Amino acid sequence: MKDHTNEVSGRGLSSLDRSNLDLETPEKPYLDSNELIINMGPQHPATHGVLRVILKLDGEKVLGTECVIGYLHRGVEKIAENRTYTMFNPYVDRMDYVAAVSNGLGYCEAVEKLLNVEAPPRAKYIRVILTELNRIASHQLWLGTHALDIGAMTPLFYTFRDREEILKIFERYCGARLTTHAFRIGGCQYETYAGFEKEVKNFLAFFPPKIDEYEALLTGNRIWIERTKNVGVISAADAIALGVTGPVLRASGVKWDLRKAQPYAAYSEFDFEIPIGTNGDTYDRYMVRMVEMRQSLRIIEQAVNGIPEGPIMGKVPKVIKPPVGEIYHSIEAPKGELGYFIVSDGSTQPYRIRVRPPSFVNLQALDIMVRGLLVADVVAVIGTLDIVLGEVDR
Amino acid sequence: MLNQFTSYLGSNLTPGTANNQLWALIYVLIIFAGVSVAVMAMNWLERKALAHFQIRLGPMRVGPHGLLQPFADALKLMLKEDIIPAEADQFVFWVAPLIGLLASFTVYTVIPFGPSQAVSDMNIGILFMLGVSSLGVLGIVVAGWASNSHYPLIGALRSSAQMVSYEVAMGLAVVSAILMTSFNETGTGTLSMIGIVQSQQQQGIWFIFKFFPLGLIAFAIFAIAMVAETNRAPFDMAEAESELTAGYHTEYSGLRWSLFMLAEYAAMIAVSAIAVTLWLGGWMRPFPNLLHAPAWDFLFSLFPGLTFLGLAAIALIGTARMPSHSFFRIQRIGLAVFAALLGIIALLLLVIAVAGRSADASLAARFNEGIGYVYWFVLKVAVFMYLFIWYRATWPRYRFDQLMKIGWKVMLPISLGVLMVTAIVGVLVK
Amino acid sequence: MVPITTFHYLVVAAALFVLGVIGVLTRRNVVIVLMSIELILNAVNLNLVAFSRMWGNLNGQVFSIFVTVDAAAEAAVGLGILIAFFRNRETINVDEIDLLKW
Amino acid sequence: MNPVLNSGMAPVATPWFFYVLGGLAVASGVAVITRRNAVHAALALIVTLLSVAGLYLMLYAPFVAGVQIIVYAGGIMVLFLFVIMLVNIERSSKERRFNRMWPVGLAAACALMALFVSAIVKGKTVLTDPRTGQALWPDIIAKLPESSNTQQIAGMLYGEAGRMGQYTFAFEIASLLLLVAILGAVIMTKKKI
Repeated sequence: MKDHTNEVSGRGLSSLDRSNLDLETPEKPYLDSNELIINMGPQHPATHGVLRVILKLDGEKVLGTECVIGYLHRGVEKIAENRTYTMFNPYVDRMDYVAAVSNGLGYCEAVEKLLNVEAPPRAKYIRVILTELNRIASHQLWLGTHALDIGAMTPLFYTFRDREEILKIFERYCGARLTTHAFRIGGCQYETYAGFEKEVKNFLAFFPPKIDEYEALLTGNRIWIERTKNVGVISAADAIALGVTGPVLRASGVKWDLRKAQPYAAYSEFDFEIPIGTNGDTYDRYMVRMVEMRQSLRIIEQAVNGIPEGPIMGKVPKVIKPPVGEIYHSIEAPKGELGYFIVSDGSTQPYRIRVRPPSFVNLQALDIMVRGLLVADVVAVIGTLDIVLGEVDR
Repeated sequence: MLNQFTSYLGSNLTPGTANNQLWALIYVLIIFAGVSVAVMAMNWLERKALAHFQIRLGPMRVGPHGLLQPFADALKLMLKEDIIPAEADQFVFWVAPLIGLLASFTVYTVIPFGPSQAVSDMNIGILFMLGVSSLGVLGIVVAGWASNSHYPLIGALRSSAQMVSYEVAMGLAVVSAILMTSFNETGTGTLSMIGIVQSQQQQGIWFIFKFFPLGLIAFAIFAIAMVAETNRAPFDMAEAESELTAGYHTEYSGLRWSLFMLAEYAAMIAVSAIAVTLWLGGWMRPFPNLLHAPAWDFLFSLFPGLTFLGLAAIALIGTARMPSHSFFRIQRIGLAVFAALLGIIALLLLVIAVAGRSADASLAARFNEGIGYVYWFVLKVAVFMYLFIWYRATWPRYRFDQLMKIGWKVMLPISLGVLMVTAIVGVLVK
Repeated sequence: MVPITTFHYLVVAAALFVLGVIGVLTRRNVVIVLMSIELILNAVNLNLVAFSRMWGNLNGQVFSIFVTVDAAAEAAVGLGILIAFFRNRETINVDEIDLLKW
Repeated sequence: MNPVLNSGMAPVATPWFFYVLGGLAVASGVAVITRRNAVHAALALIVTLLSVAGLYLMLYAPFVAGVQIIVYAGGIMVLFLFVIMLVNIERSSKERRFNRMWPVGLAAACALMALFVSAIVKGKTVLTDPRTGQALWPDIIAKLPESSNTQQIAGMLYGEAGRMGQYTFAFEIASLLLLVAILGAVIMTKKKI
């Protein structure tokens, strides 16, 4: 086991050129080493949707992988070109459907930047609260499915039980649980409902013991540690070279979080920490996300206590017609850097929208992370990358 | 025929030893039916218990509290189309589930539910049991190969390597228990399953407590290896659904698939029965030597009846707690009937316990005795069954290389060491 | 029916032995050749046990256990050679294993 | 079926059992050497081995039967199947089954069979044991104590009552042989150690 991980982490940037990433094995010591090519997916329980991974195996050892994506492609970016800015807003919810609020936040902020308007402070606070709640929900779903991939069935049900509390808040706020469409360009559509603050505070009290419960099941579990420690290691240099962001990057020891690095919304007003890992293995990524959930609670607590009064909608024209120009705005979605590149030709419809989805970029790291590991680790690594195929394929 | 039927009734030998083919057949049928029912019950219990571990309700629709779910499942599986892949090896594909099933059911011929409550008392009982249960792997390997598909093949390779590896540690743990049978006056041990329990009775100690902690360690080794042998979580490498979709039975469907499930559950019960026989005193009730007075005997003989009474009470409480909506009327009646059925069984058992309390050779007394043996044996096995479910609910899955590492580098040396130390201690104590 | 005596067992054993010999001499697939050898060893075992029963002492049974040990060792080494060979030549046919080297 | 026989050790060795098991053993033995597909051959061999185990039971050799099941059917045959799956048989299943010299082999085997038949038949009728004057394999069946079979074999292998057994030394050698075989197999099979 050890030599595999060394092999992977010892790879410098030179290993990233294309000749090493394709499916041909570099050396072939014997005439026949019984290579087996199997399709993992698109219908496979552990590929989180419709990812298809072509695995080249020697026995159970992975010699190479190739991801085939596009099974969930809906042409979201192309659709944008035929919709007005407002009409496109709900579509972004359908990309990373487990973190729809973050998607909406990124899009709204990008268009606001293009329009040169700013959301009022109260709207920003509401946005932060909902986004952080959504981050927790996303991490919960990740934790449940990741644990299920590694064979622990039970955490899935616990996380879904607790995620329900967040979804209830979403539902009462905007009427939808999953694809919320919570924000509008220029602020928020809805004022918080009566009892919103109380419910959020209830959740703040309710959730920390639940995280302890998940950790009791997994963190110290010998099998969990054996399955995740030194599995899917990616060095900081490799991670940066591949453009990996989010918890995957932070677990490799790079302190890079857009909430701190380029504060957006109201994040500069809050006090929170960015957890980082050291080894860049699956266990570190797990720990980073667990700590992130607690940090999100901290942010929510500060936001809900300091939420200012005031309007929730900025001064946005009735017809949104941004000036000619282009803008790139990115936020820290639960899975990493979610960026929107919008080109405006001055009309009511964007000329081009390009989304930089974190899952898609992070998925590139799969090959370098699983080479030399076993089939079971591929499943663990796909889980730890926390990909959502709706976002990868768009 | 009638002569053969009646001549056995007074005997205290197993039908195999008494060479009574008729009763052997009756026992085989009873055991076959019993195991099938136990598998069905286990199926329901596993789904229910697992559901409650996971804050779900589990099956609730088919029958009150899903009690009829196993029957519905069985019916559905029987009616389901039986698909054989075009590229599969037809004959081998067809025969593979039967091999597994045959292996796991053949084992039951030597399992002693009581001193005479077994089909046969073989001289090589435990050896036969290990041998036949190791044949079960053939069914898995052959199924994976015959499917002519990659995931089943990987599952089959994993499974064969895993079961062959864990058999070694398992065998050594068994040997150390067999060694303990020889620490008596004559110095001769036994491989017979009945003999092993009887020698625990003679030595006045369950082997799990013998030479503490040696027996316990050997038992622990066996208890771990048996989970691996039956391909259950956390060692369910062969059918790891998140990795290999369903492992060796990916291509199977319908009745043939259900035969695999039947074989797996039957094998689980069988290995648990081995563990109970070797370390936990088999059919013996707690403290048979210490609390030997007839009053104690009577008290312990009440247990089966009281257990059923308790189950009946639970069912009754469930009936009372059902919502009083008209939708639930049939379910309510069903559960009430079920409770009444359990209550009648409980009453019957209590009546037998009272009628057979004298230790004479009357039929009631023998019946009472037999029920006691089977009850304690089944109770001990049931604990293991619950453990199997518990493991599955709690633990993630090991990776294949870690599994092999544990098998060869941890369990094997420990079991070898325990075997040696047991031998040395046995000689020294003597 | 004729009672079963040693003679009957010897006939079965002889048949198995000859089948094994035919397999060894005629088949090309090494795996099946090895299986045929197992068949031969089993025939020998059957003989040993039958004679042990005939004379009423257990030496034959003990011998058959030794033969089983030998068969296990033979199978392990034989299959090891087979795998090593397959890896180098991609064939498992005996008549292609004729170079005495690789 | 006679209730009188119910007490004591009645013969399990009914001819019917023998003919079924013997027939099964020989028939599946034929399948072993004729099947094109190695997995089918292995399955047939398993049937043979189990039938032979049944014959051992009829010969009151339960321990040998147990060893046969656990070692042969459970161990060696799983190894065989494992190896068959590792080596690619798709090609070999399309090739010739028998080598070019198969008529010679068959003739030699037939000659061997003839030798066996003559030896067996003569041993039953013509040849006699010079010491006893009996036929070489008489119809006598010695009573072997089935119930203590294992203990007696253990006595011969390990010794009893402080004495070394008749075969203790041979047994140790055999275990050494196994060790060497394990090492050899590992060294040959591993790509790099």
